Amino acid sequence: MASTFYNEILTDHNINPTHKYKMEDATFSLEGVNPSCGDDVVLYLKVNDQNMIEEASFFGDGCAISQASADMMCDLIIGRSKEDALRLSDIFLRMIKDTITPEEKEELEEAGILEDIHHMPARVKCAVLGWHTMGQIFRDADEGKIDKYDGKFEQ
Amino acid sequence: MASTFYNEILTDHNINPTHKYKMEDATFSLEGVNPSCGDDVVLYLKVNDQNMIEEASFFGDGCAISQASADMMCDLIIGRSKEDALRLSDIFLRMIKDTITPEEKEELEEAGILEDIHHMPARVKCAVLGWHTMGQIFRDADEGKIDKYDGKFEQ
Amino acid sequence: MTELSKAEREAEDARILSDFPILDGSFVYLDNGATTQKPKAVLDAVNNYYLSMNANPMRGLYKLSIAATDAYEEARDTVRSFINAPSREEIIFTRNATEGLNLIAYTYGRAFIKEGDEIVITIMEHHSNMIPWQQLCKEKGAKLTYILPDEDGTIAEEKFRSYMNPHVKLVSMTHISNVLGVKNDIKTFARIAHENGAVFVCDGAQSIPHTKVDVQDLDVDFLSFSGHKIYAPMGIGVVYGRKALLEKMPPFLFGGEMIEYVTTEGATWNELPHKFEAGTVNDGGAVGLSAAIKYVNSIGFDRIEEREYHLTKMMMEEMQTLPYVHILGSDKPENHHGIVTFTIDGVHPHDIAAIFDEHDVDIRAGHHCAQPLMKFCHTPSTVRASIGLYNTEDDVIKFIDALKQIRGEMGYK
Amino acid sequence: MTELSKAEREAEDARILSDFPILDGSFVYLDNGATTQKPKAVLDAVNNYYLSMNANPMRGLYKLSIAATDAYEEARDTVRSFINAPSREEIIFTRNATEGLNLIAYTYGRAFIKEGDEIVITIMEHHSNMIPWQQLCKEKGAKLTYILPDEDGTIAEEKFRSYMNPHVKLVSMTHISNVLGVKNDIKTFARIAHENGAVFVCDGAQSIPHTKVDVQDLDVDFLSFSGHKIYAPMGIGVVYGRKALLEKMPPFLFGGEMIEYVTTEGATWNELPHKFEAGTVNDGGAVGLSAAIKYVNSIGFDRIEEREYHLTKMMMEEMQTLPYVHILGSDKPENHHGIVTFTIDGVHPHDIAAIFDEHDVDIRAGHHCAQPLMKFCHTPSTVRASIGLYNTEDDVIKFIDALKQIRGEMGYK
Ligand SMILES: Cc1ncc(COP(=O)(O)O)c(C=O)c1O
Ligand SMILES: Cc1ncc(COP(=O)(O)O)c(C=O)c1O
Repeated sequence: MASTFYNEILTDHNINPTHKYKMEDATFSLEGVNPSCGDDVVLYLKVNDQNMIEEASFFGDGCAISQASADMMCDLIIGRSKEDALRLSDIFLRMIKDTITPEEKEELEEAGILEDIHHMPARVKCAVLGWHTMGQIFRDADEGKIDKYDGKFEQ
Repeated sequence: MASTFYNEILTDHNINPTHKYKMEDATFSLEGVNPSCGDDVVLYLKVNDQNMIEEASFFGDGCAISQASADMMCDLIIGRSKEDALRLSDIFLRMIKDTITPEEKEELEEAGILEDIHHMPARVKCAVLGWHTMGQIFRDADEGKIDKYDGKFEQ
Repeated sequence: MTELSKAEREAEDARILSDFPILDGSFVYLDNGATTQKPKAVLDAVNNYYLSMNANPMRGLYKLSIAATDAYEEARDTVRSFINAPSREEIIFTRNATEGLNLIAYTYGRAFIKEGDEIVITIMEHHSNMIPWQQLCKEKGAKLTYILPDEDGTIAEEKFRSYMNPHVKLVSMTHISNVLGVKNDIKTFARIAHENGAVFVCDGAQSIPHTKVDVQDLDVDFLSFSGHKIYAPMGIGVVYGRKALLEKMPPFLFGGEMIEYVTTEGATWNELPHKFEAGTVNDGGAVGLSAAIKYVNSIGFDRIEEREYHLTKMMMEEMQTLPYVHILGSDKPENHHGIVTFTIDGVHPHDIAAIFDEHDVDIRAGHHCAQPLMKFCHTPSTVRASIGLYNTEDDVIKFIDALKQIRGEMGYK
Repeated sequence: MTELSKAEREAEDARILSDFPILDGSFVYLDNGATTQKPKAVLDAVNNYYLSMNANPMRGLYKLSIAATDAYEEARDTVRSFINAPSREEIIFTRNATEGLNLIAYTYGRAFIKEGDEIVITIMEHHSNMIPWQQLCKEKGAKLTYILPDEDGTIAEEKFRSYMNPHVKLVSMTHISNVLGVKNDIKTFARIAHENGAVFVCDGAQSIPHTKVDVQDLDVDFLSFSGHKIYAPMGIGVVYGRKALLEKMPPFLFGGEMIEYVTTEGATWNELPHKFEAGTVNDGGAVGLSAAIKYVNSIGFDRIEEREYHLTKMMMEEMQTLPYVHILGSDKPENHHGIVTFTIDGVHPHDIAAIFDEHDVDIRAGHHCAQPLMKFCHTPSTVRASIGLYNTEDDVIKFIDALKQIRGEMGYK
């Protein structure tokens, strides 16, 4: 058997996620779904007046990749500004589609383990679900379209 | 070049047909058409009280095979009884579809040259057009369906 | 079905595997419900067609085109006798089972289903035998009813009968479910549907590769299936239709070869089966399907059914010893026809399939184009292993080996 | 177009012919308008697909299925760049040109053509680009108008413009006529149609093999063509559609792969292009089409057009010396694009084709699926010689030799 893609970091984030819970007092929440796989994740963000992400969590069903990716993302963005989170998201999405520099990968911390996902094109949508949902939250918020708890977004 | 199917007997019946004319006083006439090729031939028969074919002719457009076959058929059936003509038609159709005995082939006279048509499946309908039309005339006549000059029959 | 000795079985395995060059032992192919691998005889037949007789069939007056026509019509005869259709005019070549079912809905359906009529299907239908009827009912104002099977996936005669009423004008049902593997009693249901005055459409996509399908014995009005699931190339499929119905149906696609006369005002249609085969046909595909049928016949459904049953039983018995593995549908291998769909506690189906792939075992994950059935089974998605005539005990052993490692690899102790 | 020396031409002929194993010199194939022969590269690509990556593409989570998906989507990219479509989502794989034209009529047509609207086509359309519109107009109570070309088959800009009026909502026209060989000025006509508020459908079945087709330059809304006419296997074709239109059109066939969510109540559709590709796709066929396009590109349209023009000119000049031979359409070879349809005084077209066959020259006789055009030309049927990229001067010489003997063999002195 070849080396497994499902390494300990990934499986641990899947089985014992740190940030998987419903957040009652979130500033924003949005449901992200991936119709072809059936992944369905609500992302919750608590953002303060300085546009700082104070708390991030997710809840829902999905494969290990979507779950672990969302958990690692929450790890990464908590305590960061909106701008910084979006910059990291951009790096992550470029990593999945194409290539990034070693320095950029460093910045992604554990989420960098998903680099090899481009060998599994069917799973790309799983890996990016949480990240896309975060991007959508901030876009919708900018346009004043999002309200607590009621968004739904399909990729 | 291989030996041609278009031998002198066939081409002569096509270019100089003996029986190609409109018959004004026919007992029966019926238009036979072959949609896939565009062959379109009216067959005329003058049949007396004893069911004897006194005169036979055809008129219309079509390929050499349909024209020559109709002309050879007229040659063969003139002066024969309806029953005899239908018996010969049956032999002819069996020859085209399958095989017949040498004695049977003898009976068809010149029309026997069309035996090889089964190597050219696309032309079978041309070869049998006149013969099928004759059969249809007698069937329609038996049922009282046919009137002078107004039948049309598609195979 | 005759059981073979171990040596006999191994000899047969080797003989069959040698016919399938892609199956070189480097991976285990258990996604036969999705599509099948092709024997060399099929690839050779298609190549031979293109290397020695390729031309546009029909109407050609030269030798090559006549050879192409003969090859095409020979393929039609092969299909006719394979499904025991009364006549060759009842065999229409399509692209796949999906197109065939749409053809029936678009032509028979649009011409004969009226407002207030009812169409009965089952909850276990593949989307291809569900959405065409949903659309038709929406367009016509007709009602679509779904038969719900029992827990184990079976539909009892009495249950079927309870769905009949004078409004039911059409019943469409899969012969074998692509998820549950269960075989519906088409013969009985078609008889009851006919007594009720309804036509009966059978989706044969999953049965054709696994069991003898005789349209006269089943007495169905329509049957649709795909070549690619029975070891033929992609891009060719078949609709069988009862002649009396095909004759009164309007055509589906319009164009070359399906017409008789055309004027600027309108057109008349060619005779059967050409009326339903518009445009240049897929002669190479038909030749491939004919070769595939001959290959299947050369092994024989007796052997195919025994082989597939033997492996299904072996696979299910092993799986049933694992408490965290749950098989959908019946727990009896004879109700599975080579199709075993399952879940593993705590592991998402996509991850299961991906880990199987790391073990070089190819199975499918997802909703298997049967979302309403998934919902009925209370599971968003599942994984499916499906057996073909070339699978061996060794394949099952490798499958079970991988299966046993999955929870561990996913971090469960 | 660069003219080659005799030696250069012969070297090119030999190089090309060596790519087509079926063309072994035992016959002359001049029925390319009906279908084409396949280069070894195409057959090898298809075989390679089945021998190393065959699986049901889409959704597969194992390596084989991913390879199959990649091959399929690579083929889509090849087609996209070949016709210079703006995006890959606009490339839909079909079975053939006929299915593509029906797809457009069934979806765009049924959704957007209304009672009182007018559809404009030409009298030179192939039945596949005529009957779908006849049927649609009949269903909708719309009007179908036929543009009549000039004697030589051409349609002048002013004539086209005279058919425009505010009711015209759709124009469908062949790029190159399969009978007259004339090329319509699609770019100009599409512009005028758009100014008139109509969408423009182009039937590219006969142009795609012979000339560069650039959907952005032509600015057409839809294009349909068949693989088998451009050296690809049978059973694969393409519809290009402008994204904005494809997005608002309902789907055509319903079933697997074209859906997003399905419930017992209804379904939502997958994104483009999958929305229009129901059921298991013809991956092997798509791979074959991709290889055929690469083969055509490797020769280049510059060379293809020069070769075909050279032979058309040679053929027509010889034919024009025979007083009993009559060529349909223009007397200029540059208006024929390799297609030369003709009659011989006193000899029925079926006999002409049959005698050509006795000389081992393959040409087509009949109405060429264009009965209304035949009527317009006052001839019930004709014969057609049509040139492909592999034809040579030697083929034309054999064709002319046979042609000169026909009347004699038919008994004319
Ligand atoms: C101009 C034109 N349109 C459409 C078609 C239909 O192509 P197909 O039969 O491959 O569907 C043809 C082929 O004969 C053609 O020549
Ligand atoms: C039961 C059933 N019906 C229909 C289909 C559709 O077959 P295809 O995709 O070849 O059109 C399938 C294949 O997945 C199937 O399993």
